[in-house]
Amino acid sequence: MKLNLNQTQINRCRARAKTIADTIQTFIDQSTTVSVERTILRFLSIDGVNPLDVPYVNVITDHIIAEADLSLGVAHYLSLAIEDTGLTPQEIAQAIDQKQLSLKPYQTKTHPNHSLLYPTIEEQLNRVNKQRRIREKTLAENPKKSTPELYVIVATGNIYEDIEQALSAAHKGADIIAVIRTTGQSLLDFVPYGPTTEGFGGTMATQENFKLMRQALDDFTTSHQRYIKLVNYASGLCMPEIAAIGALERLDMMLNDSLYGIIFRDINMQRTFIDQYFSRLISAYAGITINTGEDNYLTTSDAYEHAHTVLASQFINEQFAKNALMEERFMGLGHAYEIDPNLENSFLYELAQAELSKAIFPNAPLKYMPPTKHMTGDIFKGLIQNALFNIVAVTSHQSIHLLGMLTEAIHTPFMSDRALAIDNATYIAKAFKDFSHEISYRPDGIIMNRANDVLHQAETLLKTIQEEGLFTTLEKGRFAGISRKLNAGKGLDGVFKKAPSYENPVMTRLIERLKEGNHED
Amino acid sequence: MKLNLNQTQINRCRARAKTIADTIQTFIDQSTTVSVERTILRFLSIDGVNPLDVPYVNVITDHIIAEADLSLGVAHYLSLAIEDTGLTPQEIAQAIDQKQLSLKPYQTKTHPNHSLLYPTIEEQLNRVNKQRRIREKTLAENPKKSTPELYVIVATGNIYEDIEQALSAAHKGADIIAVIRTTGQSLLDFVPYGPTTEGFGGTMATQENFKLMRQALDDFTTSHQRYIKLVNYASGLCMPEIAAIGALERLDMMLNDSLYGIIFRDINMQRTFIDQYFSRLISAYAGITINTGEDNYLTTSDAYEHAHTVLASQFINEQFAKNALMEERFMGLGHAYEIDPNLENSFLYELAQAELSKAIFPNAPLKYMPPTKHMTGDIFKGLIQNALFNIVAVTSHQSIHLLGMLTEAIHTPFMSDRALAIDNATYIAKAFKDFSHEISYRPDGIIMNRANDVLHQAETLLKTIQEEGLFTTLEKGRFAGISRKLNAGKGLDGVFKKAPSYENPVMTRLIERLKEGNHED
Amino acid sequence: MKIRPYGDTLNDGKIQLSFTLPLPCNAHGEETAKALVQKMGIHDVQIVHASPLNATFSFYIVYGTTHHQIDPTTITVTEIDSDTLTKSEIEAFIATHFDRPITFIGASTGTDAHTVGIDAIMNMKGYAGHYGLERYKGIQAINLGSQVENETLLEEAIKHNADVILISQTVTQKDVHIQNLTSFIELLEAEGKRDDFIVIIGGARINHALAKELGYDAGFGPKKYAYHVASFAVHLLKQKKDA
Amino acid sequence: MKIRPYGDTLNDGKIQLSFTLPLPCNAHGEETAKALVQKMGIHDVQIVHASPLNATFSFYIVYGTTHHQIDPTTITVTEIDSDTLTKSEIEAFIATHFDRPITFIGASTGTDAHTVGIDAIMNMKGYAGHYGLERYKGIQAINLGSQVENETLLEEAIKHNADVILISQTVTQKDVHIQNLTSFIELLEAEGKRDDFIVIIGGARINHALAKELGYDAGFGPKKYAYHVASFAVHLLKQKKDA
Ligand code: B12
Ligand code: B12
Ligand SMILES: Cc1ncc(COP(=O)(O)O)c(C=O)c1O
Ligand SMILES: Cc1ncc(COP(=O)(O)O)c(C=O)c1O
Repeated sequence: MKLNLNQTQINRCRARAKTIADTIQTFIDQSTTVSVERTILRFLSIDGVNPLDVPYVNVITDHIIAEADLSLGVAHYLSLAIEDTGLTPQEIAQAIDQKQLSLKPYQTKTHPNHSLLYPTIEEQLNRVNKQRRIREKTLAENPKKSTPELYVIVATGNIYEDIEQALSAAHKGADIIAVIRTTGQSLLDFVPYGPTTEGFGGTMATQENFKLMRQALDDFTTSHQRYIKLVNYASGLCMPEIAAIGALERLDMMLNDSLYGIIFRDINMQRTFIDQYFSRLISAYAGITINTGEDNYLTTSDAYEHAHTVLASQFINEQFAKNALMEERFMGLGHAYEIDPNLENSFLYELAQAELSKAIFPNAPLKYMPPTKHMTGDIFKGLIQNALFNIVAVTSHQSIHLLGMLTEAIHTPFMSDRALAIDNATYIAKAFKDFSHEISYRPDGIIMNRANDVLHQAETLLKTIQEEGLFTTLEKGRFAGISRKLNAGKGLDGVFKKAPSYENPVMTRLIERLKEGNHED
Repeated sequence: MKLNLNQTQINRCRARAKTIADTIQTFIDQSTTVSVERTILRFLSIDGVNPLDVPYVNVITDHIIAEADLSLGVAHYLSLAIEDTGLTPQEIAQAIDQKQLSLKPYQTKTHPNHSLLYPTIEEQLNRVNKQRRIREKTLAENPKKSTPELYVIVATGNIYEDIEQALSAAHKGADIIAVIRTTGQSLLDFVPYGPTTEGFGGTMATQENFKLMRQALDDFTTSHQRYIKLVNYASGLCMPEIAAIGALERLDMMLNDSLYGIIFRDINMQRTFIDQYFSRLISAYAGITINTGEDNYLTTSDAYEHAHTVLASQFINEQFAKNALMEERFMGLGHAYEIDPNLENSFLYELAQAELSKAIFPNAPLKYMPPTKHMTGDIFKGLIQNALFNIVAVTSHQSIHLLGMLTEAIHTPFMSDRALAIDNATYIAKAFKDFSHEISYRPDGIIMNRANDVLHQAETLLKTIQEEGLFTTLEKGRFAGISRKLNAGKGLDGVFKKAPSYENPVMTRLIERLKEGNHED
Repeated sequence: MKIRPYGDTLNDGKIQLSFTLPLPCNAHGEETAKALVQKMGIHDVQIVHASPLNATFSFYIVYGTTHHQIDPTTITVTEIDSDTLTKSEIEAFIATHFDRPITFIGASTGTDAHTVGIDAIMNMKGYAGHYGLERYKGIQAINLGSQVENETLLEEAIKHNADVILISQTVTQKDVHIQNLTSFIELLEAEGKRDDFIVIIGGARINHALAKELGYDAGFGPKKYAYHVASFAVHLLKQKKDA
Repeated sequence: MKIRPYGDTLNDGKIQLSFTLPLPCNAHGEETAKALVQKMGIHDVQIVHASPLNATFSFYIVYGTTHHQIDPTTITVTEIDSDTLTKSEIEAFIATHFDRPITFIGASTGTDAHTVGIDAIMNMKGYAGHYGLERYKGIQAINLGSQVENETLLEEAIKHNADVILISQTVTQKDVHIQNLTSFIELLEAEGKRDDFIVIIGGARINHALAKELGYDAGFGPKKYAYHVASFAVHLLKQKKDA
């Protein structure tokens, strides 16, 4: 192995991370959230918004919270209401909205007949599965690259401009397009509806926007024989809902990380851990690659000093994903090139870190983030920072290669910024094609020692986390130096302890299908 | 050794190159040129121009050619005239210019008393030596860099603007400033005089311009404790004269390469080989680093296919320099980063070539040229091309690091272009500081194989040249694919076979001083 | 004295531009790009690079010579005029002129989740080698973090009896920061509290001129650290006290 | 239809600039830079980077929104209108329309020592995968190399009975190429030979519009190869013959 790492030490880290994740899982298994419940409703084919633009799925959960008790789960109410009224779930939602129906009477009923829900759920899961198979077939038909896949963002705020920008990027050679969300969407406790043209620093994540962009990229695929992957953001208060609409509309990747939401968006940790589990089950089933957000730690803390926090978090995120029955090939664990360019040998440290991640997670499609924090208005220097990052990406065989923009410190990317970024990465990928096979690192040199140091520090941190528990770790602000409290943060009021009779039929079927490896329609 | 080269093969190449150079040396020893003779006159303290702007040194040689026979050498005429008239050399020149004196009568005289010339020559050589000692002392007082020395050009055409640009570059961190000559100056058979403000793509090389720039840089050195080296161009019809004024004005480097003049300026090969020998003796004595122009081959021929021509030429240039008693530490042999960026693994091939040059000439301060031919109007891409070049320069420990300009394909550098180039190189030097110690190359990998291939091809070419002779090689156009004839090209009419009594007292004293290692005043 | 940009000769007027046009990349696109640049008062326009971004967009890199010249002596700068003191000078200034600690309260407001900037000014560690306000003797620094509502910030400022309010704004797209900053000043005024506080803003795209325009006391952008902010604040506080 | 540059929204007018000013790098320099850019009809000017080049020069990177708009339909292009043929089509065209080989004579003239461009057009090997004229059946290509005097070029053209004269000019500083190209046309006219030859120029900074302006038949810049030049020349020669 290139870095002479101690495999026993790596195994120890994994074992510790597993204990950490399993402890949280025990908590998760006892709880549900408004967002999880709304997701179940979406799998019951409830769609659309009321005249006040409130999604019908929210209408139902709001109604249950106000009038009854959500800890029984929406499945309880819906199966009883269907049986009782003979209405479809969508009709039930509309009736509730028009105050023609109340679910309160069902609160005290027992033995709901969940089998009434399964046909719709099966249909929706089949739709997800069909999307997965389209993706897999198209990917198989198109040639696979040996160099990292080029990932760029679009962020105009207007889905139609986004499409223009995405197609231009695809023409220039991008493999993956991420549509950034409008600032603050992750704090909304509902998913907006319909095509949207007004956003700040990003575009609303809506099912219709997903559909429009997917169609545009599919058209490109048809005309250019190159599948373009589509990405959006699930992390936030609506994590599982967005995962669900992404699965239905064939997104290919989803940013999906509780830790990001907790630390950087002040989302309550209980809420988002619960949401994350369900959302990852959905993505695992849909064959959607998740992206985690460890890279963000280094935008706040010093990247040289806190490199090990990224690695420790990757270990934990891996176990969270495993608990959600996700295959390694869908775990886009995040890391980043964020060391201060004023540091001597910065390139060596970055290379060490990138090789380390790759060595430890060889089967995961690592998501490698470009320099952002130390980008300045000096676009010329920025272009070179990005070139060095590109060299590391190619040399350490990263999978998901997020391209840096020379205007990172200035604005969300212009069309030309993105084109220059793609040119940069394409040139480097060609010039350095076989470089990694050509070189080996000096035993006990700066690179090997750095990699081993970071691993060692990560192990120490994992030990601490295992001892104190992840909740406490987050309270102590060990990641990114930001402290968050167990009972503070956004969305806590959406967390419910499951009633003894609680059931989530979507989760049940997802787990069954995942375990059976059953992807048949 | 990093590249696993065959030292015996390298030795064979050196031996062949020595034979090649020695054969030319035999020819050189029998000949002189107008430029050599004018250089002798400069060492006799003849300076200035006549009312028609003709330098007095040209007045004398023109006069001798027109009225007498230059093959006897100017020393013959001058010593007789001094003895005869009691005038100083300068007075003699003025008298000739005013037609008050003719040297014709001395043509047939024998036994000139050269000892009349020596005091002035000694004085001038002492002045050169004093300059050398100032340089050595100042350099010793200033800290030495462990990374390559940053070399930038100024080329405004106006010496005063050049100074402004040079000082800005020095402020930004440049170590070496080259003042590019106006286009076509190398074809002038005289050295212009005085400060000049009008040039195309460069500024006249005049003694006064040298002095002005030297003073400005010395002032910078005083205020910033950092010696800035000054470079100009000797190659061309006035090679030894420019070497002489450079030695007197303390230039630190001189572009000095016959092959460049022959191939790219169509200067007659006999003329410039003779001139080169004398000019290199001067530079060897003055402690001036010469720069050779092999890099230029790759601007005309394909850099991947013709890499070996550069290496072969470096071997020959090394022997030419040795014949001029030059120490290795002054041999700035040229090479370049000129492979088409569209070639796969271009970075690997460039790295191989740069490591090869360094391995073969470990004591020579190699001059490493940036991408030029494949630079385009895409300044953003150009900046990255330069960054990759900078990485190779640092990784292969080049000495003289000519910075590439992002606007290479557009204009001679603006002040800001140069600043961006220095920023680029400074950033890379820091980020990659110890990279070279960290990596080793795969035995039998692309890099090692490429280096060995190039060495092998160079040996084959040297064998051919040894067999056919360098004159024939040039006639056949083996370098840069440009063919030049022995008896064509500019300046042939300035070549003279030495008369049996010919003497060059400056050369005699230079060789004596060099051999004695005598650098005392 | 009039000046122009400088390439390699005084006032040669050389500048570089780049932009995209919604046109295919061809000779017509290039001519259009050239004509557009000429409209800006730039002559000798050289389109040195043109490349297609897709079938209907093209990117141009341009060099040219600008006609325009400017007399720099006519340009006035809205600059902070108080002296910049060092950390220990500020501490001494506070000890001399005030008999109580000075309270700074700060936040990144609205939907803005960027904290690195405000932390750089307020937290112990500071940034780029310059300690933050928390480490200053005589200063009490309260950092409310990010995504703080304007109303909350004001409430907390009143509650803690703050002398100085610090607001960080990083996201500027579609002028979201202008809206947010304007509404904070309106809030202060509506509550009749504008004179109770020194109010300072900062962020990557903020400068002093913009701050004044929006009704703030000062604005600080990149490469400004705690000692800049504190120097300004303590001088102004003393002035207020003396008045 | 009027258009503006495009950043991320149609006609948002976004452009990037960079330039140096002969001023120290400070707030006053930045404001001056901003005012200068505003004079170009650009608003929302953001000086995103300012750095000193030495004590009296400073460099600025700027983004802004240009007021100017342009109607692309009003822009006309001086473009070569003959069809571009492939090598074999050109060879066939010559075989069909001429009963003799066509002679091209070329050089890099004046003090210009750059030959790669003219070689790219004329020599066997060509450039970037496109063969040079020398390889064309029916074409005789005589390349005189570099630093050729205008007088010598004309003499040789007459001597060889050339049909087409090719001139390459790479060095353009202080418009040295304009002077040199103008004096060749003057020479041709003084000798009464202008109509004896098709005269074509080329080089990195040459385009067709410039060539026409200077009195040449055509001009070719970057990414133009032998087949472009030959297509133009054979069409025009036939036209001349037919006339
Ligand atoms: C780090 C970072 C993040 C981190 C923030 C982590 C954290 N804990 O703060 C994370 C990853 C969470 C993040 C998220 C987003 N970000 Co962000 N992010 C950045 C980044 C890379 C660096 C900012 C930074 O920390 N700079 C370092 C600090 C020290 O500099 P500074 O803030 O300018 O502070 C200095 C001065 O300005 C001043 N100062 C700052 N504040 C104050 C206040 C006062 C009172 C004073 C006196 C002085 C002062 O002092 C400081 C020291 O000199 C920038 C790009 C860049 N390189 O600038 C993008 C950037 C700011 N982000 C951007 C965007 C759009 C977002 C998102 C909205 C993206 C999305 N749609 O998902 C999200 C959501 C955030 C939100 N709603 O606010 C854009 C903003 C575009 C614009 N101009 O509007 C940028 C420019 C990137 C880009 N090109 O798109 N981001
Ligand atoms: C190679 C090169 C050299 C080589 C030339 C070797 C040789 N055998 O030609 C050497 C090293 C000798 C050299 C020397 C100098 N050079 Co030089 N050189 C270049 C370089 C790097 C590449 C030019 C090139 O070969 N391009 C590749 C060819 C294929 O492109 P092209 O010429 O544009 O040709 C294409 C088209 O334009 C067209 N075309 C060209 N000619 C013709 C003619 C006809 C009839 C037609 C139809 C088409 C056509 O077809 C070609 C194929 O598409 C450029 C920088 C750059 N990257 O452009 C500087 C550059 C041209 N050089 C420059 C300078 C200043 C010099 C010197 C004067 C420097 C000095 N003071 O010492 C010297 C002296 C030369 C002189 N007096 O002419 C400047 C010119 C600045 C300006 N705009 O005025 C440049 C731009 C570098 C710079 N930024 O300073 N140079
Ligand atoms: C894992 C993860 N999720 C989500 C986001 C974006 O979240 P928001 O929409 O809240 O800005 C990021 C951004 O970096 C991320 O890394
Ligand atoms: C060795 C050498 N001499 C001289 C020159 C410049 O010569 P000229 O002044 O003729 O352009 C060069 C330019 O590349 C060179 O490499």
